[in-house]
Amino acid sequence: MPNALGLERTDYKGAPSTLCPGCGHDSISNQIISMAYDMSLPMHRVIKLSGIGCSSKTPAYFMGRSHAFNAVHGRMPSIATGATTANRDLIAIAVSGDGDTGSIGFGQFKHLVRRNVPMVYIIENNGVYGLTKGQFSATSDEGQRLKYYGLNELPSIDLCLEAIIGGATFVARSFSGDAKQVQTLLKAAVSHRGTAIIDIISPCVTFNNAPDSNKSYPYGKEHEIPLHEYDFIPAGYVQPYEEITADYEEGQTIDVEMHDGSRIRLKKLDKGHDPRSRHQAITILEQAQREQLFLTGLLYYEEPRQVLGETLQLTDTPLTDLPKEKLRPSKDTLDKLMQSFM
Amino acid sequence: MPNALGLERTDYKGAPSTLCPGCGHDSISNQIISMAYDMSLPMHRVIKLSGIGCSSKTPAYFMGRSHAFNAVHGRMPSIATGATTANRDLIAIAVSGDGDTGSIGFGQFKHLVRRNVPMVYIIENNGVYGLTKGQFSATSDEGQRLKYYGLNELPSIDLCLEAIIGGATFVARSFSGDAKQVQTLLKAAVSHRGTAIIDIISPCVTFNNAPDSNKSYPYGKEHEIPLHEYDFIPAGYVQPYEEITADYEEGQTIDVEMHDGSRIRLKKLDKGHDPRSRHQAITILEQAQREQLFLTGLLYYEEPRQVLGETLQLTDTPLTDLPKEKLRPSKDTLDKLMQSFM
Amino acid sequence: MVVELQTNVQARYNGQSEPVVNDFTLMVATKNGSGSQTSNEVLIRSLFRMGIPVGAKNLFPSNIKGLPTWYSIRASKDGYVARRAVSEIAVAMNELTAAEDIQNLPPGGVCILPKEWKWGQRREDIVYYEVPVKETVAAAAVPADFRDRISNMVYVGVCAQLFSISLDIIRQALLDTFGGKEKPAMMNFGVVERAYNWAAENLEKVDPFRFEPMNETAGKILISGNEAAALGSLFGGMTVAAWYPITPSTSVIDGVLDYRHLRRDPDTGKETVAIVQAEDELAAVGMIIGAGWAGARALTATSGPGISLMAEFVGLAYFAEIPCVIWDITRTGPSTGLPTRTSQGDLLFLYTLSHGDTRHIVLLPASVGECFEFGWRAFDLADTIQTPVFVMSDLDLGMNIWMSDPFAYPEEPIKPGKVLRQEELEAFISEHGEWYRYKDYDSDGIAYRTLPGTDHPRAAYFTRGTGHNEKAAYSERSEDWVNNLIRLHNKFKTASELIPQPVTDYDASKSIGIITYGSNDPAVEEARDLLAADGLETNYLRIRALPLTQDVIDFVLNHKRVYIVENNFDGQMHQILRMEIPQDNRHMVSLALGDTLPMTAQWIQAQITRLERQPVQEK
Amino acid sequence: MVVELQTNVQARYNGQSEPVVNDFTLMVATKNGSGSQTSNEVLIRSLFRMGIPVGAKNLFPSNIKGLPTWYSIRASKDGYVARRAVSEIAVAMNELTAAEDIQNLPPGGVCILPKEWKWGQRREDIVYYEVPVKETVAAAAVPADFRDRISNMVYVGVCAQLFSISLDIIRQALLDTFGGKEKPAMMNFGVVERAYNWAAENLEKVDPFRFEPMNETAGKILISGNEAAALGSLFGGMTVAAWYPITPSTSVIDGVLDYRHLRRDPDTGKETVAIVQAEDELAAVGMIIGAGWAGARALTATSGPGISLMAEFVGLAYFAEIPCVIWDITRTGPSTGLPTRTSQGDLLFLYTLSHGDTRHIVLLPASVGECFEFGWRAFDLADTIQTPVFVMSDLDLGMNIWMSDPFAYPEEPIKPGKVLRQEELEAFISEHGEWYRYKDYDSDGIAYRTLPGTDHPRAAYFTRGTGHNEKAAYSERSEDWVNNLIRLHNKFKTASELIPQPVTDYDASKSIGIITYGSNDPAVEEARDLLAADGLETNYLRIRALPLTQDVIDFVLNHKRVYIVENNFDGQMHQILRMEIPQDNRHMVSLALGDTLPMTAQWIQAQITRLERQPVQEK
Ligand SMILES: Cc1ncc(C[n+]2csc(CCOP(=O)(O)OP(=O)(O)O)c2C)c(N)n1
Ligand SMILES: Cc1ncc(C[n+]2csc(CCOP(=O)(O)OP(=O)(O)O)c2C)c(N)n1
Ligand code: SF4
Ligand code: SF4
Ligand SMILES: [Mg+2]
Ligand SMILES: [Mg+2]
Repeated sequence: MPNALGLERTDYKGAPSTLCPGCGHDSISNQIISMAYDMSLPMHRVIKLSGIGCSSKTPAYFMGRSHAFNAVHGRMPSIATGATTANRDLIAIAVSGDGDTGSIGFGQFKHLVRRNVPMVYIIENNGVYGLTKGQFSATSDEGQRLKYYGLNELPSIDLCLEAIIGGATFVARSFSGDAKQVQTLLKAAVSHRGTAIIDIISPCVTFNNAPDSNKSYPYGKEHEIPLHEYDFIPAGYVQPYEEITADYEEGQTIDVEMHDGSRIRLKKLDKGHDPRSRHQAITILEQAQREQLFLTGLLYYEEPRQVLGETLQLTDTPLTDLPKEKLRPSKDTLDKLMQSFM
Repeated sequence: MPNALGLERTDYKGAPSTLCPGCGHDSISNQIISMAYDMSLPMHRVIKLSGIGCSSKTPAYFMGRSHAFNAVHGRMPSIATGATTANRDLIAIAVSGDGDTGSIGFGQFKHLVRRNVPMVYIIENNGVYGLTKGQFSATSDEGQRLKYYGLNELPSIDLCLEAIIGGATFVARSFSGDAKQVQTLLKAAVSHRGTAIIDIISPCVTFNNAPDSNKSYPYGKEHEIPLHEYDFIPAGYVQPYEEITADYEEGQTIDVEMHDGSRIRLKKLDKGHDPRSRHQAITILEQAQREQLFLTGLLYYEEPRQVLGETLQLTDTPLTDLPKEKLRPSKDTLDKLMQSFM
Repeated sequence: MVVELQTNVQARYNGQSEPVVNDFTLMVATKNGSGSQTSNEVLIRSLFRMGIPVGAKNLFPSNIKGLPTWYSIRASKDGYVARRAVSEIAVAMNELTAAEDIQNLPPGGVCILPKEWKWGQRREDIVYYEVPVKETVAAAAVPADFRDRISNMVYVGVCAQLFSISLDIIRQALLDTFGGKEKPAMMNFGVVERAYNWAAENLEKVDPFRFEPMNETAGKILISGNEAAALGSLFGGMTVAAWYPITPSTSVIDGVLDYRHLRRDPDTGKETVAIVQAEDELAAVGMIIGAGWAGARALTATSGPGISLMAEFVGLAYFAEIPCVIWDITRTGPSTGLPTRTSQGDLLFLYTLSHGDTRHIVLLPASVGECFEFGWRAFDLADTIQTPVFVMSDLDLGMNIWMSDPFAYPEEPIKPGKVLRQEELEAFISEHGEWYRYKDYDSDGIAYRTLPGTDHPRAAYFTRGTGHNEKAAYSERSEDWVNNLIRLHNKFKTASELIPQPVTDYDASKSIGIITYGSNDPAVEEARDLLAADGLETNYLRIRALPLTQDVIDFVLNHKRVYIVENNFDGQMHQILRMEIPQDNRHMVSLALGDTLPMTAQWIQAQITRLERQPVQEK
Repeated sequence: MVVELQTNVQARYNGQSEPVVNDFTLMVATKNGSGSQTSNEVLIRSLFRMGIPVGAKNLFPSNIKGLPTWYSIRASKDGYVARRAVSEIAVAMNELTAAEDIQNLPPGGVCILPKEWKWGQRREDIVYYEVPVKETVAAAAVPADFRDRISNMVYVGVCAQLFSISLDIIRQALLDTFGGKEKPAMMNFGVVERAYNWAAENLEKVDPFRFEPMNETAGKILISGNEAAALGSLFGGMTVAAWYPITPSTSVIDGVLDYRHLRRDPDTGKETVAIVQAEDELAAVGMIIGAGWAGARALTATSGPGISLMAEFVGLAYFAEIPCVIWDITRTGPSTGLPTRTSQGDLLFLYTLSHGDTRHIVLLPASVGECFEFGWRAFDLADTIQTPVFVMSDLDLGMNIWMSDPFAYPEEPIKPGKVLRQEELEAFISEHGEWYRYKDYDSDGIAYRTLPGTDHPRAAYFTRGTGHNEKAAYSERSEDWVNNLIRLHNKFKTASELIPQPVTDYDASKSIGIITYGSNDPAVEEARDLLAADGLETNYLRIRALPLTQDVIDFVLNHKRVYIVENNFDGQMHQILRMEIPQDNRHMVSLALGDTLPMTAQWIQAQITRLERQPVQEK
């Protein structure tokens, strides 16, 4: 069925994946494709960004009609900052890995969220370096064992907690085995105006899928605790809205209204978590760390804060589209200026 | 009065400071000198480490008889990791700035605390780049104005919160105008086995000392809220111990016993903060951020966790002192090994 | 304080009678952060207003307050602006360096110093003027807060009196310096005037130095290289500047901040230039690469340590063919080195920056005029060649104030290079039946690119630092790799025709040539005059960019001896020349200074004279 | 699947009769991650056990599973181990590359492929053996989990039968490969045996290729360069290894992990080698600099992108004179390039790494033996010269398995260099009355250092990347700066005498010389034999380290023509030679390959023959 742009789902595909069969990253690529198709994303405005790693290869495997930039290891955030600053109309969708983001790229990651660069930032988190064959990453759990590299005795970094502390305005965690949740969160993320971080546990079937690893499929399937049930209601989607609300009890739902008029409707589950509270978000993550809980869902959402382009007070016209006369002051201006140096 | 090593306080001095008169960093250097003298630190075992910045220059201004390494900008943590790994007997005292740690060195800082490299890590935090003449740093407050660079509209990074989230085992905040507290915390830090982070607000009198800046002397003096009153009781200091305890009411004191038998005795003030609770520490800092409170004191203390050298299962003899026969296996070993490749 | 001099006292000062007019150097020694920057600027502006050619060198420490700093102002009726090693006049306001400052004066020199100081020994062969600095300021009834800084105005007044600068001109210069603000200008002027009058009444002029009005600066401007670079960039259509502070490059971005209003959208008051302070240089260069990829004209400015940190990313931009402009305002390295001292030590490193087989374009401005020109031209080159373009200036050129003709408006419109926007892409495809990102349609090594956001179903391509074929598809095939590198090689050849060509002064009859680049130019020009006066005529070629062109090689081969003058330790341009010249080049002599200071004509002259007057040894 | 061949069908295979024994290449094409590594290792180990000289090249993709990979095994009765461009035998197990693999066979070549495949066209000039892979495995009743990986054993069995490897030897090799573990070895052997027997019964051997036992490998070892490097480092007293994973250097550290038990303290079971996985290369190099400063022997291993990231820190270590060892296992660049393809493209960048005037020592091992030797020697050099020492190996040398004599035990005891421990410092001070960190007491440019922790009141000094004088005090003085750089320059001269000297095969009667370095050595040696057979006698010099020594320059000058053979695109060693040789060097010809693959003798031979048989054009 063609979407609003008249495109089929297959139009949103990319090249065939060269990842290991069963790799968690591939199912995320699939959800990105579905999201983009459902949301009728204009592919020419999408830029796909990544660093280096198995995860960072995936932009080749979705939305083949979008420009893409597979950068250097860990430094994609600065590419994203530059590109979205240059052209505010671009929709940036970035994929990174736990090594790419949590090790070599940690500083850039933190400074990106601080600047609130408008983009979707997906971390395909498998707790291991896939592409270099199975070393520990900074999100590997304390006590985790790997085939070759033995035991990890360092505490693991929680990238969601890091993002919230660092000033991110949209922070979610998911599991690549939970297709529906991944997709809903992606839709919300792409509607968010600001940096949207989604940390998706995405098992590496080749190097880190033993059931005792908490980045594995078996573990994820068994232990995932979704914080909410979700519906994503795109902007302008009026009709069935009422129907959806009917499902939920009073007081148990939260409507998060996005910048563009879309909403995510959350039905609170056990934890009763309200993602609009930074305090709650931090607390729940700290607790999850302590009690080794695998909480998924929208952890934190901040009313649109100023994005970088606004902080910089840039023109509404993308900088890349400025007419030549706005790029060079007149000869007269130069001459006057020269006078002032005489 | 000579200390236990028979040294005078002046023996712990360094070269004369070349910082601006009144710079907050100088008073921290003074407290380091006092601490080292009081604690009878053996200067030959001390290494002074730093990055680049006004703050990072200060190791030249204390303990002239200790080895020092003034490294590149933001990368002192890796030098510290290497040096303390090479020689476990060294006592590492490092000084960094908010630019050095929070911007260019952010990734290294986070990974250092994660590894629990045994050292004292002092951040002389003035919310500005002093040495390059007054640009914003990542700890500059939202809404802060600077002479030349105008208004900062980005959220500020809280390095203590960052350290705790990142796995640090000793995290404190202080104010260079509060000499006694700085000194007590330094003593505790140097007795800690693990990474001890002390984020000291240290006004830059030249570029960021306007009363509306919350890194200024006037602001700090007016707004500082100490979490506790402290006494530091060095290991083996038995006699007046009882006397000190007498000061405090039941339930209002916490004894934090350090690895070497020293203790810090905290008298809780208004906030009733117990630094042994990670949860409380995070909560109180989140609150401080929200309500713009300037809380100082020992924020977090974790029972000695394994330090890096232990994680690496290194010999008790410092690696730099191993006898030659432990550095090269025998000819026989090589010959046998070669057999295995035939 | 007591000033102790070494004991090799020279001949007694003999009241030299021949007046020395507009041809000497005045050096002011103060403490960093003491506010002397203002008074020195007033002095230099005054001379400039008098129509006297001036050059200024600020020698400052890596420190905010307190360490020694020296500012020397050269007046030269002949228009020479290079540094001179010797200053005839020392205004010794820093007790920590006074002994050395006085020691360094030539016989017959002049020392102006505070009256308050005590003396160990005195040189007898120079003139002293002792000035009651504190008293004068005290008498001027300046508010206490300003007293320290304003005390520098005392030496301005004394110098004005002693060396004949009219108070009127000083007043004007003060107004200039304070951006027209009457109140501070007049407060300062009060002190100047008082000192001027005190000197008139109390000092007997016995030295021969004097300024006299000329007419050599009319229509000229005074500006620093970094400001010029900022302006050039703003006139070059820069839209993104990302940076991390580092001396001596910071003032490039400060210049952009100061003048970005020239580009502010008059209708909305919004900015057309994004200025992002990055968290470090890796991020800064990543941002401009991201921006350049998206179609912005993006710049960063840094210095050696930043260049090192950018190495990996620059290799990506080179290989993925992304335009961006990187200013390296060089300082003394290796390592952190001396952040406040000048050098040209990054040349070879820039040229080959990043692992693997990479080679870069490096522009080498020699004047503030060229800083402006290369400021806009660098963007045209980067966009045209689709590659990072380096501009290597240095601390001397970048942070000192230089006299210049007003900058010429760019003679060419902005050149976006081979960018296919929507309609152009459509047209291209209907002409060629295809468009592939890395295909060499024009046999110049330069392919056509599209920008993200181009509304055309075939516009997208995949940018990567890994192996790719013409179609921008991932490839591990050896042929694809080699073909791509060959094209990049050809692109570099094309580039060598587009970059600024060398400036040559050549006459076949002369057998000695001098080659230099960058800020050494004034010293070389002056040295050539000195050499010529001594009977050594020289040809001259100034390299304005890397890669080298045939002209340069011909110049080398056409001489009996060629001196390569540069301000680094290893003689890096000399090494690059050797790399490019397989013929016997033992007649090429490296004159590499690298002593942390701007080049002097005297040093060049001495080297060449020594070597020409005796058989040259093989180096 | 259907294999489509291009239509230029060659002559029909004519049943070549002359047997070809121990002198051909067998290439196995499979998919990455399919387990073929094991079967290939079994094949090569079998030949090695038969006493036949072997060489192996693994051409693998930057991917974990699924993309094409090729493994070629060269048997050479004459002991040549370089890559050959042509393989006579193709075991085509990957349907995606089969067409190409078959196309690449020479006339008379052999193709072994699964019976299951369908065919479009067939080449008539080669021999096909079709093998029922699936059936054979199915029949072997292997547990389902293992079936996929074990199916590779089918071609092992077929090859054994066709080319005469005894089953006994295969069994031994399997045991070796599985580290003596009977169970998996025997499960695999079951499949081999079955395939062997099937081939005996069903295939008629019509090709001329055959292995025959020899006695050329007795006492030799098979090992990869990276493992050798790890062992050399462990025997060199390494105490700290900090690293960040990157292909193709990761296996250096894996080797350290595998063998660190050799250095484990037998009394306590604790480690004498700290292995820290850093968060990136900036941190990795920072850690080894910190460790080297503290007195450890510290190493990191990386590849091009890591080298770029280390640039700033390496400049610090150079300037602050801190020993450390950095292995660069080079891969194809620029940028991310081809991580799984070989190259020597980092040479020039390593030599001049970091901004400012820097120059480094780069060791260039050519064999696994030298990887071991330079492994320990690099530490002695770094400690002796107090500087970072690079060792540039490459993917080909590092990751492929090579035949070698067993490694020689270091002939010299560990050399800690000029380190003053407590008593030595005491002695030094009583002899000299002083000790200053950066003073050149021995006129060799190398000063004495102390280590932190030295219990002596005068042991401490301040280490910095900024300007300093002999006493290690901060200094902005021009003279201090220049003096320090001069000393560093002299130190570098001293270094040139201590580093491994070139290996030369020189005979004054020959007029053609070949220069190379690193892993090209086997190809050059073979090419020299080929050239000699063709009447072109050559001299040979192999550079083993930078900086260059006079020997190298003399070698260049002493020939009518000198070929510089290297595996990068720009001819970087050629450029370095030019930098060092001011004389006419137009007779120096750059043979720079840089096609991402290991060098072949045939390419070198072809280039030299072409150029020698016709007048050489100036390059
Ligand atoms: C500067 C640099 N260092 C190291 C590498 C090698 N490298 C490639 S991918 C990778 C780790 C990837 O891990 P992660 O980001 O978790 O991705 P995954 O493969 O697990 O999806 C490393 C270390 C590199 N490409 N560049
Ligand atoms: C790689 C690199 N980039 C930039 C610089 C320039 N630089 C020196 S100090 C400094 C900032 C210091 O700020 P901070 O750490 O807060 O120290 P402070 O001077 O405020 O005490 C910068 C950017 C440098 N030395 N090296
Ligand atoms: S190695 Fe792991 S992360 Fe990489 S493609 Fe395979 S399963 Fe995925
Ligand atoms: S500039 Fe600021 S931080 Fe630096 S020395 Fe001066 S007061 Fe201190
Ligand atoms: Mg990963
Ligand atoms: Mg600061």
